[in-house]
Amino acid sequence: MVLPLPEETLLEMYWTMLLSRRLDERAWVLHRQGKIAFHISAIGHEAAQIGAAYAIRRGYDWVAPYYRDLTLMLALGYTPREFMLSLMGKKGDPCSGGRQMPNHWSLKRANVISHSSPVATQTSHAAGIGLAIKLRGEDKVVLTTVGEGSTSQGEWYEGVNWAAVHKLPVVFIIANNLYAISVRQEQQMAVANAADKALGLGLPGVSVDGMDFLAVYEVMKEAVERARNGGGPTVVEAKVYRITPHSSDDDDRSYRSREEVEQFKRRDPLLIARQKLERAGILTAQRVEELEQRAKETVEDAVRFGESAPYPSPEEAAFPVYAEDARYA
Amino acid sequence: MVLPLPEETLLEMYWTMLLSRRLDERAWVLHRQGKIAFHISAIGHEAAQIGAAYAIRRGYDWVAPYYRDLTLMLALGYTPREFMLSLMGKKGDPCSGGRQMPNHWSLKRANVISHSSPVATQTSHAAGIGLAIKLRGEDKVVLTTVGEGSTSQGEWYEGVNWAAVHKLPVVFIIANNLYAISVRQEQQMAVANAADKALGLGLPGVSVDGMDFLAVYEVMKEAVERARNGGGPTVVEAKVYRITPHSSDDDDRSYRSREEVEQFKRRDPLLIARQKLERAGILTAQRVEELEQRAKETVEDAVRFGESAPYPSPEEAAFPVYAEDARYA
Amino acid sequence: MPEITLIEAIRQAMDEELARDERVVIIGEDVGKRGGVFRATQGLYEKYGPQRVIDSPLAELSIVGVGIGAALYGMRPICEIQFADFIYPAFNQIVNEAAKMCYRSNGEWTVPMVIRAPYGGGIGGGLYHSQSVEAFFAHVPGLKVVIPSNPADAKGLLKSAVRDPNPVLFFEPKKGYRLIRGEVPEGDYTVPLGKAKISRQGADLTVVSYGMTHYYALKAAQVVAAEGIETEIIDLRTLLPFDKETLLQSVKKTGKVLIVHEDNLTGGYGAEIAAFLAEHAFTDLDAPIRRLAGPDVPAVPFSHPMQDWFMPNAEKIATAIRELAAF
Amino acid sequence: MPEITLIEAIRQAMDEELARDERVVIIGEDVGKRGGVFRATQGLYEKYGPQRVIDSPLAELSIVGVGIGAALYGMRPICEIQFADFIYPAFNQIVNEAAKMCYRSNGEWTVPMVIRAPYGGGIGGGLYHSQSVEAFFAHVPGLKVVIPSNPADAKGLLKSAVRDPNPVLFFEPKKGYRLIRGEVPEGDYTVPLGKAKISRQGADLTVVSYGMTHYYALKAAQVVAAEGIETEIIDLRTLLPFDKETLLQSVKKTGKVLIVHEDNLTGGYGAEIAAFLAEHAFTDLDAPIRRLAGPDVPAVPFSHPMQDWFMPNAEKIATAIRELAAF
Ligand SMILES: Cc1ncc(C[n+]2csc(CCOP(=O)(O)OP(=O)(O)O)c2C)c(N)n1
Ligand SMILES: Cc1ncc(C[n+]2csc(CCOP(=O)(O)OP(=O)(O)O)c2C)c(N)n1
Ligand SMILES: [Mg+2]
Ligand SMILES: [Mg+2]
Repeated sequence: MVLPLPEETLLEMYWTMLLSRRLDERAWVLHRQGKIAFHISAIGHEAAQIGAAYAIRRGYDWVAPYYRDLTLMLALGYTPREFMLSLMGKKGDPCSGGRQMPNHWSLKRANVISHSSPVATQTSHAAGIGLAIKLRGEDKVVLTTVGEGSTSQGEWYEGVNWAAVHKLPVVFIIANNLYAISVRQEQQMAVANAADKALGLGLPGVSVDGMDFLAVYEVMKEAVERARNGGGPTVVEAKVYRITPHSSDDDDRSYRSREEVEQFKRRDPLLIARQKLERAGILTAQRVEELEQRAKETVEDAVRFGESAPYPSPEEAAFPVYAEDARYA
Repeated sequence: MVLPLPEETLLEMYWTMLLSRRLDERAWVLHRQGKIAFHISAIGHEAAQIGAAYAIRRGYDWVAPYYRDLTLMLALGYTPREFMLSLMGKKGDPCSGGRQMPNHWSLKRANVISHSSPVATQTSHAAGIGLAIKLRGEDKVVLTTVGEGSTSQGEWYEGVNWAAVHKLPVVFIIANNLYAISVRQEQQMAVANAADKALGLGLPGVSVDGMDFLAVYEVMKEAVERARNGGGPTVVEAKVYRITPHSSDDDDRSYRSREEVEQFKRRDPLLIARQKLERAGILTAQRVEELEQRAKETVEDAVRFGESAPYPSPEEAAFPVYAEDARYA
Repeated sequence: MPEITLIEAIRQAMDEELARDERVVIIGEDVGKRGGVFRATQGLYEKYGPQRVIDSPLAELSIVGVGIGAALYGMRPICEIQFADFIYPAFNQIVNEAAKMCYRSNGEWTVPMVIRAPYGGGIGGGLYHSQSVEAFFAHVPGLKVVIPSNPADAKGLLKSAVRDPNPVLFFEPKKGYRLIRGEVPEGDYTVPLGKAKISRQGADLTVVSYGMTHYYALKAAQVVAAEGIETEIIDLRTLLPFDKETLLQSVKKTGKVLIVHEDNLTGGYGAEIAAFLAEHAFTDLDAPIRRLAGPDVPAVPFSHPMQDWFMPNAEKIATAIRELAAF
Repeated sequence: MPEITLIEAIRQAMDEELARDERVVIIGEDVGKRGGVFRATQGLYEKYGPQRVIDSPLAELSIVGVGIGAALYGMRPICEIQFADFIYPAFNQIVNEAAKMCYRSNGEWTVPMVIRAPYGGGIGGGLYHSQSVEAFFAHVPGLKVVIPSNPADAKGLLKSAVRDPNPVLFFEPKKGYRLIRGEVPEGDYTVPLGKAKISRQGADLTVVSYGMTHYYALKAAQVVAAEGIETEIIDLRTLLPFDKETLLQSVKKTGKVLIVHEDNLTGGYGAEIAAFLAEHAFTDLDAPIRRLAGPDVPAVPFSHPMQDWFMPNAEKIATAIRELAAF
């Protein structure tokens, strides 16, 4: 097996996926404990996100993510402590100062733009960033993500069309987990692969096994390089599965069978990554144990940090409506 | 040459195209004379429209048209006199009672729904009508049209997607005349044919020479039959050319060369139809003369009728805002 | 009469309308097997099947656009927008199409449809699961806008909406879905659109409200009643067209008006009520027309202290009542 | 100072801003070779090239969405919506995205952009080329809304809008594009956002307006002046945020207010002004607050008699002034 990245990098990728998983699981527990109001999970999506994250120049390229992108955000430098601030609506939440629901990302220092809840609105923002990059003659790339359900929005279509027409340096990822809450892919679109939508827009579209972080990395690398070199945008569909319910508000038993969920759990992206890395001789059971221990400590530290952080004061809610009263403007 | 339709029908199609052309030319003259405020032309689109009109069961199937569809409307029974009422904003305009600009069709007796100016909004209406037809188990078909520029709207994408997902009996025509006012196809989309958009939506897409009424008829016939027999929707792109400026408000010299226009005029759909029918022995120079004479008289009669018709009274503008005060509700 | 929740009343209305009229269909995201994210359509898919309760693609524009098309053909669609915050992609279809269809076709084509959407904050939903959007639509001739404040009205108003020949926006105070309970007549009845209800009689001042803030206003009225302030509470129920007569009569009696809503103040729905009264009840007024509304920030923040800061509640209303009564 | 038309002033502002700041780009339908359907961008494509003056696909949602993205990256886009009537497909992007970006990111991300659109009727445009849409946006915190009434203001306000760090909606009275002429200072100057202008002094009553109806109001004021009625005319210029101080001072002086706009009455922009004054200038008011607005029908009809029935004009305003003065 020829490794596409240095060992150290591969371990870092594994670590980030693991950390994401443990933070995510902890969020579910916090929700059950009544300590947080809401969580929307990345479990099952980690490989697709880490593969994408490592294909771009993090901190240099720009990112317009969606709510499932916890792993991607961690790879971009969002810290577990920060995640807990966001989850708990505490002061210092770097995404929104507690204004938005958790998992509504924004991280200016890492070129991650703020996104909202209405799905796919970030798609045209990504195109606009790509346009600005192109107009300025820079070599940055924009990465943007949505779920497969969200590609039904005219929002998505129009944004991708702009990028295709103007050959903008944007990679449009579709995290296809088969469901939009309860609505299955077949009720959402008449194409077999969400990536097929690219055919109608005149840009390349690739589908990839999103449970395999290296497969995603390879496909993404190609798309990112093409974008960086003036070759224009690409649609990349990562076939994943949402192993948890849609969010902490959802109960998925009404719309999908337990068997289906179990079947996909056997393709857990974390497991696949571990097996690959073990087979390549990079990871050992002992090393995994160490990483698990470190993850546990990191998560504990983050939770403690979050719990002891203060809430924003009520009056902070009055600002900043306009850039004039913004701290950073 | 095997004729796909009875001679009589072919002559009727030619007559309708001719009548449309002469009415349309007259509208331009009326505009220059300051007798009407606005005109938006079908010249160059006649063959595509007549081919489509004769592929459906007129008066039985449903139609959601766009503003260039004068020929289609005439084929559906909209009369020259009615057209003049619409053009002049006179009382009795069957489309809107003078409320809408000319060429904003509606003709309830012919199952033509009312459309507006914002482009592509009728696309999802067509899908909704298709849904209702399917839910009721009827065998009607819906025909809807837009220009190629309008397919850039999320409106268009979403409507077609619905029809594809639910296999609705709708035919989506794209009249591709290369321009959306001044914006050329290449600035609008990255695909070579507008029909290629169907690939991304999972339904058949066909491009056809829209200057040849029989070619359009054949392609449309197939699409309509598929729709009627439960085979689902089709996108049909008719490659046409708008021989006039976009509308009476436009001046096309800033964005396209006179040579280009002249070149396309050589493929005038009326000319092609005449040649085909002459070659098939259906039409003679003399017959054309007669038809021209009849068209002239019909147009004159319509203009006289329109000019002598009264305007709506000002107070009519107060109604009907709600169905309760509608005459027909 | 059985006591049920607001959302049960809404579900009952849809259930009965689906049974009554086969032209009625429900279209929306997750309305099928999932029964809606708030369970408003729970059980309806099982009862009426996928031909009547239709899971749409995730695309509001076409939920409404397809609904309009179906309505033109003779169906009576009830379109669900999962949260009012997500109605804007359909704005063009609602404002340029549904609202103008009857007028622009000189009455030839009409759009009998209902668009249901849960609105309002106080449920930890943050900026995009808390919005109040009624002001945008109550400005548009051709639309009707309805907001119920209690189960009995909700059922009767929703039935009227379904049977109305016009496009009706039906906004439901989601915080009240399970919180607000009340007796609801069994079986078929309607509550007419366009008629306000005086839900409390009083001579000192008039509070005009609807939906969730009406619920708080009633509580506030109880509190200040103990202090001797007699509040008349008007539940508008229909925001467009609104019941001018009831407003004018109440103001003639009390001379003072407080308008309460949760949407932000500037250009909010309350502005129209205030403007109407400032013109047509001017000589009856003994005090400035007061509006108590959400603050002029983009929407309700997520974090609790900030959310509480935003939300109107019984206490804030009571304070405003006391101030106005003392004018 | 040279006299130029409203549209020339707008073009001049864009030309000078494009020259001043290379971050400024124009995005819209037919803004390139065609120079815009009203010729607002005529010559700019030739002067600044396709990198600065960009013909978009026919899709308003993404005109604004792409503009937002470019603004986030540091550009200063001027997005043109060909007619205000076509702005609704972009409603979600404007209201949920541009307006809320600064707030939702706690000030980390801002959207410095201008959205220009011609609005208003009287030009034979029918239902969909005549709409006034300001009320929808003047309700949304995070946006600024500007409507100029004359060339000098238009140039200075548009420059302020381009330099403003927020999303600014700039609605242009299209009927006045060539009709309204005026002296315009050459070269660079700005007119501040948020400041109204008293365009005529008078003690008998205050007329509040903006854009095209302000133009008519000035004409009406001349007519009634001959009859001895002295009207104070306020040109709001910025509708959000609006200039409360100027309004309050004028009403203190005159005691009577007439608000005029072309958009339909119910829930129109005038409601906010009326409501604001009914609360904050109550004791200064000697008469009901009067609104003269377009009728509550879906939009301006095409046919001339019906269009004229719809449109406010100097005569209708003069009549309303006389009535109010006589109160
Ligand atoms: C415009 C809009 N409509 C509805 C919703 C409610 N909603 C939130 S997530 C979701 C499903 C998204 O599905 P998909 O795009 O497949 O992403 P996934 O959650 O499966 O990753 C829906 C309907 C929303 N957020 N925005
Ligand atoms: C939503 C919307 N935006 C802009 C316009 C203005 N407009 C009218 S026609 C047109 C061009 C349409 O081009 P296309 O769809 O190719 O049709 P064609 O006129 O070429 O037949 C434009 C931009 C409109 N009517 N609707
Ligand atoms: Mg999904
Ligand atoms: Mg075209």
